[in-house]
Amino acid sequence: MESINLKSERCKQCELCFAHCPSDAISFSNELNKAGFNFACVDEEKCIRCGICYTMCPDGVYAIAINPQAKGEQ
Amino acid sequence: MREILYAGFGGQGVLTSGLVMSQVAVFKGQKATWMPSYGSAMRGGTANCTVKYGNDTIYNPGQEEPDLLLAMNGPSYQAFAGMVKLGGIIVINSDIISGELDVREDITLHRVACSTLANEIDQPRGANIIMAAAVIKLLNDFSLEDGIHGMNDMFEKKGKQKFEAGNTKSFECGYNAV
Amino acid sequence: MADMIKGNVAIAEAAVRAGVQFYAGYPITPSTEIMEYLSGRLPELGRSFVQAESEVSGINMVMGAAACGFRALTASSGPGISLKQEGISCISDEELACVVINVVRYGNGLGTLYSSQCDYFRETRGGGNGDYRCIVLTPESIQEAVDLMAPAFELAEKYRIVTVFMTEGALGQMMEPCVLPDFIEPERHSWALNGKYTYKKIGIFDRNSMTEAVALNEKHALIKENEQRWESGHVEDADYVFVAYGLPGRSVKGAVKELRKEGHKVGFIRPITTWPFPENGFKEVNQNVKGFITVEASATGQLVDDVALTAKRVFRERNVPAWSLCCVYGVPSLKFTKDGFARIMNNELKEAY
Amino acid sequence: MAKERKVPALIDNPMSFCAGCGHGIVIRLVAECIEELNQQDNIIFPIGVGCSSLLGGGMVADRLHCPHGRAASVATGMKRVTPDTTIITYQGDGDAYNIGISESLNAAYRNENITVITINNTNFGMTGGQMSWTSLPDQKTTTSPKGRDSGATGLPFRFPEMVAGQFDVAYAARGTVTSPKNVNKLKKYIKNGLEAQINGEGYSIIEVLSPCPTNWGLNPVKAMEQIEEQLIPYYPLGVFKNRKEKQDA
Repeated sequence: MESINLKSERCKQCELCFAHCPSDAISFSNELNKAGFNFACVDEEKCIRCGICYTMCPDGVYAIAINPQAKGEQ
Repeated sequence: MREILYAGFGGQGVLTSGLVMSQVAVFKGQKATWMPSYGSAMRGGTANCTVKYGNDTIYNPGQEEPDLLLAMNGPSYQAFAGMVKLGGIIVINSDIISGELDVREDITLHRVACSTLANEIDQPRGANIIMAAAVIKLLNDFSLEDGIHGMNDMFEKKGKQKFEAGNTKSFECGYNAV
Repeated sequence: MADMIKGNVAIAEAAVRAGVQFYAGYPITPSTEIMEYLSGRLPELGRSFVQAESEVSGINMVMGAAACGFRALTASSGPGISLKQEGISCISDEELACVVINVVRYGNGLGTLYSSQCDYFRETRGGGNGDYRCIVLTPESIQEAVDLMAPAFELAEKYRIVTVFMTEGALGQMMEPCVLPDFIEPERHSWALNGKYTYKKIGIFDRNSMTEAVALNEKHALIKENEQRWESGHVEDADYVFVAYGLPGRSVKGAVKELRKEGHKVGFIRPITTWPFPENGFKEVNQNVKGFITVEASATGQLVDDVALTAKRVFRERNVPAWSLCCVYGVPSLKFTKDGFARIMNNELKEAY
Repeated sequence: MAKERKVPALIDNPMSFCAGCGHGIVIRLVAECIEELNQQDNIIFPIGVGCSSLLGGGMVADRLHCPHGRAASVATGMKRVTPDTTIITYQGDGDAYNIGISESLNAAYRNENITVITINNTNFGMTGGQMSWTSLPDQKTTTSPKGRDSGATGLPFRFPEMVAGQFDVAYAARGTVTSPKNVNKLKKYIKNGLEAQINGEGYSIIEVLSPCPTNWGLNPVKAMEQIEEQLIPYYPLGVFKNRKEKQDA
């Protein structure tokens, strides 16, 4: 299984991931991260692990891991 | 310490004449310096160099008061004759500097037709060596043999030993011309 | 027996023997022969030579090679060194080591081709923007020049600083015999960029200029303490002490010798480093000295400022006057120095300070 | 089947670029290529002055902050003394094409074996959006407030095409970061440029059309659209000089 992992503290809410996500899995938190942005969140049910968010993110927020254990720990 | 000023048109070989002098002195274990005029003066106008040699430290390698002036053309004579030390020597290229000259009374003037001599001995490019030899003879610090050995040593180190016979011939010619 | 050799050629060969791995530069009279010589010599030894498109580019190439930990060199003259100041300032800021040769020619702007010492202020004050200094070496002869080339790099590397090798047009163009130093094979600096991220310094952002300024001052103080070089003579009993460097410094030694013979109590200090200025040489001078006299190849008198400031530090209780004998360009003759001295003795020449 | 996607360790740090700035994407692509070519312990970045400088803060690799515009010359010095190290200049259009046009052109002219990455966002980002030589005709900037008057200030030029057309270089291309498809294509260009250097083929340049949402006064998504609509028609994407081995193939 693939997991999608986020480093939310890096998000600057540019919304490029949101604009390109093919499955409308991305939304923005009501909370602020340390930098003061409403950081991106992923709906893991809708997410198809295509990696487009990783491709379009300028700030290294996203990672896709192929690691069942890690998924289990979440 | 000796000071000699070699002056002429660029291309007449005065810088090499001076270099031969300095290298002969070094060859004989003395100290020597060679300082040229340079830059734009090298390309066209006048060229000159000051050579100093002797057994003592040479403090200032630049021109002060030459014991001897070698003037290869008229403008050089006009420009530098007045700077020569009291009782000094001037050697002129009489192929180019001809006619009446205003000569200081204390100066000994030598006329050497170096281009004519060079052609006579079939060394058309040897005029500057002829003059270098004449200067060495007049200053009387080095023998004919020292001069030839010092010169040939210099050209050999520059990889120009194939001219040795011709240079030697020119040197002997110049040495005997004064 | 050593043979006659041209200053620039001897300096270039000495640089090769000091282990210079890289040269980049742009031709300018009277330094060009250094570049011409190295264009053949370095590739022959498997080292690198680049004819850069500009002085600016040349110094930046040197910065790149120096950053990678190799001995890198450039040479130029007056206006060419002006163009290099941006790079020299940056190399100083990054604390890289390199040697910059300035074969000084006379003049402002484009200047002329005459030999001179008119770049004294620029070289001894850093030259570019900022708060840095370069170590400045000023040889009096071709022999001293070749002997100073390896130390120029050693000093640059010891302190991670730029060494300016400041010579004069006349020294670059003249010939005299010299014994060339032996070949050395320097090691690549341990702090070099090697592609493996061992050099942690970063650019202008995320840096603490306050801390760096303190460190820089400490470095400069250490250099001043340890690296002053000079030659002096007859200073212990001198009424007047001449100060001159480079070829004028050598000429002045001859004038001092003659003046001594004539009964004048004169001495000389010849700075070999003009930065750090050889203050320690002044501490050996007769406490009752009546004045210092610089002999320098500039129109305005530049060295005299450092002499006056140093005299102020060393002779705190009294003002020791300083005169400047300026010969504008070329090498001052012995007669020039002696005539100048006579004018000072006759009160015909006003002191500079 | 999804692929593992992980920001390379080389640049896995917070970077201080503005939100939606294209630099972050390009840097990640460069780092990915470096990892794939196994160069992560064999790389030096001469970095330009401008927003490109910010790369220095987040990168875990040898890098040197070059005087403004001079990265290609610094890279030359580095490459000549360490020919086996991969040298990548990272510059903006102001750095490489305005103040550094001489150094940039001359490195290409020599076919210096380095890789040049230029981020072209048609203005000077770091100093607040002044006109660049790559600003489009009529583009409003803080030094062309009424729109760029090309009659008085010149027409924007196309550097990769220029060096591809005039000089003997190994590889020249232009890409952009506006869509996943374009990002993937850009990565291929960057990889080709690096391979060209590693194989000793000579100079490679990859220009990237990149958004500057802050100084363009647009949100990041709109800024990407602006590239598609206005920049690409003037600055075509593609390869202008291909590697010899690729042509032969």
